Amino acid sequence: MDINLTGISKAFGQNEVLKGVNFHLRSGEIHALMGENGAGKSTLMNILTGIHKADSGTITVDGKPVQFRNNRDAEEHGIAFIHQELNIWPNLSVLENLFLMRQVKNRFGWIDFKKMKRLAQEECQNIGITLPLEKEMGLCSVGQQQMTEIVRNLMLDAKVVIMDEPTAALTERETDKLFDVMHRLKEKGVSIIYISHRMEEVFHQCDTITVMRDGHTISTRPTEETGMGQVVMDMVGRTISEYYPARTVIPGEEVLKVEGFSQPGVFKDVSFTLRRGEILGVAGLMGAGRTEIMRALFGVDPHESGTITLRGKKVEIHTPRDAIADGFGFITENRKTEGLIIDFSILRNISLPSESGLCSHGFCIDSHKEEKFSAELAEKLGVKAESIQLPAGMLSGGNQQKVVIAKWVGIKPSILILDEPTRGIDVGAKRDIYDLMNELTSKGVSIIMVSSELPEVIGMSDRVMVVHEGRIAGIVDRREATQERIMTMATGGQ
Amino acid sequence: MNALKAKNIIREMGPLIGLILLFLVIAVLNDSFVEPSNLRNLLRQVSINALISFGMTFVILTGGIDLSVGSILALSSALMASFIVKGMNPEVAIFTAVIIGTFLGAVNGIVIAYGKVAPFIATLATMTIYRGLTLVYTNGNPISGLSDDPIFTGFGQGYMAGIPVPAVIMLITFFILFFILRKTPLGRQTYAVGGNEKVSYIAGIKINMVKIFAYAITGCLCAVAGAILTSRLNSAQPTAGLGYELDAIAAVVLGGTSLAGGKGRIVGSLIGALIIGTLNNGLNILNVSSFYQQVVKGIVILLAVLMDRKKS
Amino acid sequence: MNALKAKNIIREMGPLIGLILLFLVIAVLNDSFVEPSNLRNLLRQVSINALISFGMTFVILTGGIDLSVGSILALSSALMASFIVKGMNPEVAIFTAVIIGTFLGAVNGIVIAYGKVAPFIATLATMTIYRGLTLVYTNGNPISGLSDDPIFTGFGQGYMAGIPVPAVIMLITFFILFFILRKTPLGRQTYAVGGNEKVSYIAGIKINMVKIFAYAITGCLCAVAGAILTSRLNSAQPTAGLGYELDAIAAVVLGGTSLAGGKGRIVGSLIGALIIGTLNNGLNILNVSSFYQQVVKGIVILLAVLMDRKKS
Amino acid sequence: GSSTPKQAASSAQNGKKITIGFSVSTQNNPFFVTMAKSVEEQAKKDGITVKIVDAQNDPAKQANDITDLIESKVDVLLINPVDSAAVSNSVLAANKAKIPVITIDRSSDKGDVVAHIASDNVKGGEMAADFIVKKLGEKANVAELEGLPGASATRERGEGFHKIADQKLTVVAKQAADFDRSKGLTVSENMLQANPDIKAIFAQNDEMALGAISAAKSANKQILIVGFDGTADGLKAIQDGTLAATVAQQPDQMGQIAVETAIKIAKGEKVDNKIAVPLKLMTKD
Ligand SMILES: Nc1ncnc2c1ncn2[C@@H]1O[C@H](COP(=O)(O)OP(=O)(O)OP(=O)(O)O)[C@@H](O)[C@H]1O
Ligand SMILES: Nc1ncnc2c1ncn2[C@@H]1O[C@H](COP(=O)(O)OP(=O)(O)OP(=O)(O)O)[C@@H](O)[C@H]1O
Ligand SMILES: [Mg+2]
Ligand SMILES: [Mg+2]
Repeated sequence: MDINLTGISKAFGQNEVLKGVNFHLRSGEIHALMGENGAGKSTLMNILTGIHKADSGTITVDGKPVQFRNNRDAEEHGIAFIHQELNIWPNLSVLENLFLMRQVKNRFGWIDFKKMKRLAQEECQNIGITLPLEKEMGLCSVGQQQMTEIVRNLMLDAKVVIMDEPTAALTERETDKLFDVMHRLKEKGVSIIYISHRMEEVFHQCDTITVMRDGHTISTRPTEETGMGQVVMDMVGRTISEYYPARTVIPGEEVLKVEGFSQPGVFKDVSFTLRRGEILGVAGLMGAGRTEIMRALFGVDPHESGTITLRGKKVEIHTPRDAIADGFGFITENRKTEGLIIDFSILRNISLPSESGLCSHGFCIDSHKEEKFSAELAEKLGVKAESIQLPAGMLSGGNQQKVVIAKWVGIKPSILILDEPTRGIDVGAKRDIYDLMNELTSKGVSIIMVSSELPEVIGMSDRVMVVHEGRIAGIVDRREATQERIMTMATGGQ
Repeated sequence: MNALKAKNIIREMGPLIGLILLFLVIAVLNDSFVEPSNLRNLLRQVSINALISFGMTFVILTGGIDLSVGSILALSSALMASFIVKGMNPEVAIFTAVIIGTFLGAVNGIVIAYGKVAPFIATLATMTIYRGLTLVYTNGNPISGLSDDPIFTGFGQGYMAGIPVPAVIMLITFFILFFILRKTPLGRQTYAVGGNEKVSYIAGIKINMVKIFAYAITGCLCAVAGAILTSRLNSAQPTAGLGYELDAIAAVVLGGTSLAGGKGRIVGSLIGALIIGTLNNGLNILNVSSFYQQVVKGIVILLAVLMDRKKS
Repeated sequence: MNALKAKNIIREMGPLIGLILLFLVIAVLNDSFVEPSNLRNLLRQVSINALISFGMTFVILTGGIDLSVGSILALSSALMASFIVKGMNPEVAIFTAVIIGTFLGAVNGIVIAYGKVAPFIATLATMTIYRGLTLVYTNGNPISGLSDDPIFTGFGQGYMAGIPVPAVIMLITFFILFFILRKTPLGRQTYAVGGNEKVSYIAGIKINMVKIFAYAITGCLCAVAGAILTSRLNSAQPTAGLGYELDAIAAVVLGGTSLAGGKGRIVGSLIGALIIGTLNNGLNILNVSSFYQQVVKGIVILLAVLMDRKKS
Repeated sequence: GSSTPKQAASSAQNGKKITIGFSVSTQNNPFFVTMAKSVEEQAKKDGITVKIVDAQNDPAKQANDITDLIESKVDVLLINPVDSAAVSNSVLAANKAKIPVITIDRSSDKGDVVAHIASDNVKGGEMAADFIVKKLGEKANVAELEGLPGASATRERGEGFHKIADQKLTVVAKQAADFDRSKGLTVSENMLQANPDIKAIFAQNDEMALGAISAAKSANKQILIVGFDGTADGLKAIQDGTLAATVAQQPDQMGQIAVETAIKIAKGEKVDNKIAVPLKLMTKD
């Protein structure tokens, strides 16, 4: 299928997001769409699939002008869209999420759950993954939710598959599975629009790269004819010399010691230490329990046994409040449900955990102080928004993530836990976050960074802790950390 | 996975266990409670609230609420009675009333879906409007002198195979709705809309249709309940159904359905209605003073939900 | 930015415009409506519902609901009256009643926060429990023969600078609560808890405390409203406050506060209470037949929300 | 005529303690509270058991309540119907179960009722109107406070009142205050505002009348207020001179008579089919 978008413009209120974008997808190609956070990539795809209406411009499919009414309409015309912000029904099972819009019926016209389950299992086998089909979607990890979305869309037998940052929530192994599938689809003549902020992926998997900036198409080039430097230049309008900034901070004395931390069925006997100014990377496969360990450490989830020693003093953490009082900050992996209050302004989201510190005369919030506080943090993190008075829900995915980080940097933590901090963030902003991490550590903040991007873990950590099935498989020093070594440990090998 | 399933089952059994406990306690305190004739009474008494709460289950699953159920019941029952008095064949009158109830419910749904009014306030408004219309239509008087037609009187008072007709209607309705919710796309979409409206919209579910259906079916069931009531009382009361919304909502929530929408089961609502009915019947049989009855009823409801609290 | 602000202001003015329209229509139809004496009446009549809806605003902002307001009003007012009859100093009795109301509200909050019971069902249960306790305590009879103490009678019947005391209390309360919601961390946290409970919890907010506070303040205000009512009637009624929850919720929602929690303003609730009060007063003054009154009231509420529908 | 079903009689004569069931329309109104209390007290005095169930003004709940009472095999059924038409089937059911029925205050449209104990609401409304005519002369401006729209007391008292008032008085305003004192207060305030020339208010119960008194007081108006029921508070207001009159129904007498009648029936004695509890227009003198 050949899709041509020409002169697409779109404004939300007075915010002109797309200003005459052109985009051409040939059949059977994997076409990367890249751009900074807020460049308008998701919006463009939303327009293509009928979720938003363009203010002007035309869409043609195989030469014929089209206008889809909604996602389903687009699906029926062979265009599948795996959304960036997961579109799931948290209250329904994984199986139902897969089939809700295309239910298989038996000869009486009733829904045939058995058959649907069989079909789902077949599809999962094809791809080489397993999904907990009976489990309630809301109880699944983000990775599983993402995989479900992917599987659902693959089952549509679409001629065009749009993937908006599909790998953001996936680990290496699932990502590889996804790439296999992409290539199989390509061989069948399916075209794929692939949106990602991960350079290596794009350069390995895609045939063509289109870069957007500020609502314009900057360039469209075959992959062979361009390079990372060029793409970054097109994206951010400047060159970014090195991907990961050099770690110059030398970790100091031990600040945190976790011993025998356990929660039956989730993680067991987790022990590690963290030093002042250190970045401890945490790697592992999807479902290994990294998130769970961090949540328990921060008091969001319970733990059954184990001790936490902070600067030589034992502390009890049972609620996030305890953790915050002890100087912890926690950037959760799921920004939509645990990171942001979608309807609150950017300003209020950033100041949320710091409110009591923003009071003048004892108990009343000083709004000038609050505004200044939030504005400074938003600026520091490079949140791209017309105004910080806007609801956080209106921001692009990456910018939402920056707001969450700003919020936690604002409490001036001495230990900051980051769970997938750069998920969905563009190269420029990623670099900003890495710089920020370095800056924080140089001021004595210690960081625990859970990440599924191995290059990031290796590039940014002083030490890497590998989690396998709820246990610590090992902790390796930065100098000894290679992708192979970490993967072996993460998969349970020696 | 198996442990999870077992846990799920226990969780789902919560309300049933509550009902059984309640049953046992009352039976121990007074044996006339378990006599077949009383159980028949109980079923008959429960049927009206149960029918309404079946509809309410759909509404609550979509994330809505319907306060106008009692008023729909009263208005459709008044119209039905006046049709009969004016000489319409009772069965036709019942049928017409059910159509009218469905229409009144659909109006709620339309205001909520297309008018984008919060369900609570929309149905609060239609609750007073429909009640007012009932009073205007009946001039505040009950309509009596209805038919002696055996089908009509049987509708509320009769028995089928020893089971009261209202209970039979309740059970048949239950199975149909259970089936719709479990096995048809419409039913699954009811859950989907309540679980995540935005995603449902993007996915192409006709969310307005799903909502209107939920309110319409509720209106329809209110009219059926109204017909049963009219037949039982052999008259239509302008004040019929006052406060029924609270009993219906209580039944649904006792049954484990979340008021946030998207999660719940209609079996639960049946059990919830049985708990409330058993409580009313039992407290009468035990001769608890009417002032204390309210206290006891509130406490039992609270205990039942606390036992089952992990949802919501 | 400015256009956005202007749009916001217009949206926020929605309820106020509704109120003004309503006011004008009634004034045109009957001039005695705008006489100072009637405006004083209106303010006095509105104060009770307004006070309750201020509390309800907090509760709804946290994403909850409180159906027990009328019962708390009745119970605290009955206790107050009996204290006075037993010889307690009226001011002390009022104070004690307010403490009791706060406690009853806090009980709601505790059940909801720690018991994790859905607010609707928890307060539905306490609604019957508190009402039952009132009936038990008063034996179903009103308590009269209260004090002639001028402070006590003035509480409901007096004037301050020409403004009825209940209205003065309402306005003072309004400003205090407005300030709390806008300017204190507690107020902000009330919004945050309603906006996203999980996020708030992770941000270190004591969500249980915030919830308990919301219900307790509601209970407190119900008791104040109860004291006003008792003073106005010079007696406590066991049936006082029946159905007040619906009026209060309607006021809050008319004022533009979302029942989903996290969004809304207390000014809106004041305006909402004024709309409902004006409607009641106006329909009486226009001598609309009581049957049609209900129809008109429902339609006006519906129109007011439709005018303002984009939120929720 | 009179009747004494054999079953009930024999069970009583066997020396078993008599049990009567009483289905009362509501306990949210002092009038019925007094009635229920006097039933309870009289029963205690006579050494019999009484089961009281409260229909909360809902005819459907009353139907359920009565089946529950029939189920628990009471000897005599006292019914204070929420609605005369709606209670018919329950009375028929009691007839079928051979349990004698006594109705209080409101009658049943159908079925065999052994005795009906009541005072006439319509008559009471007429008495109130007559009283106002007597005090203020013809064509005086009056306002009427109605009870809960659709309730039978509202209908009957209103009907009686209008029978006279429509001819001899000028009813300038008529508004529902749902038998509630605080609503009576606000509605009266508003009516007085719109019609400053109101000379008298007829309230369909004492609770609303007491509200109207407060309203008249705060409006600084001399108004003739007439209530209905004769509750303790109402009678006290008459003593104080704030309430001009109330049509007293004597619910305590109704309760007493009902229990005494029930015992007679249970013992197989004859009783009158209609027992009128007279209405009394209570005034200060
Ligand atoms: N529904 C909406 N209402 C208002 N503004 C919106 C809406 N959706 C997107 N925007 C704005 O449009 C701009 C582009 O957003 P979009 O989601 O397309 O960016 P993106 O390129 O996908 O970024 P990211 O890489 O962060 O996902 C942002 O400034 C965002 O705030
Ligand atoms: N809210 C939850 N309730 C119940 N189980 C959960 C929940 N969140 C995650 N789990 C389960 O816990 C296990 C580990 O979760 P998760 O996948 O988040 O671990 P992880 O190592 O952080 O992986 P990743 O961050 O890559 O997704 C999985 O089996 C997952 O299904
Ligand atoms: Mg995007
Ligand atoms: Mg994780």
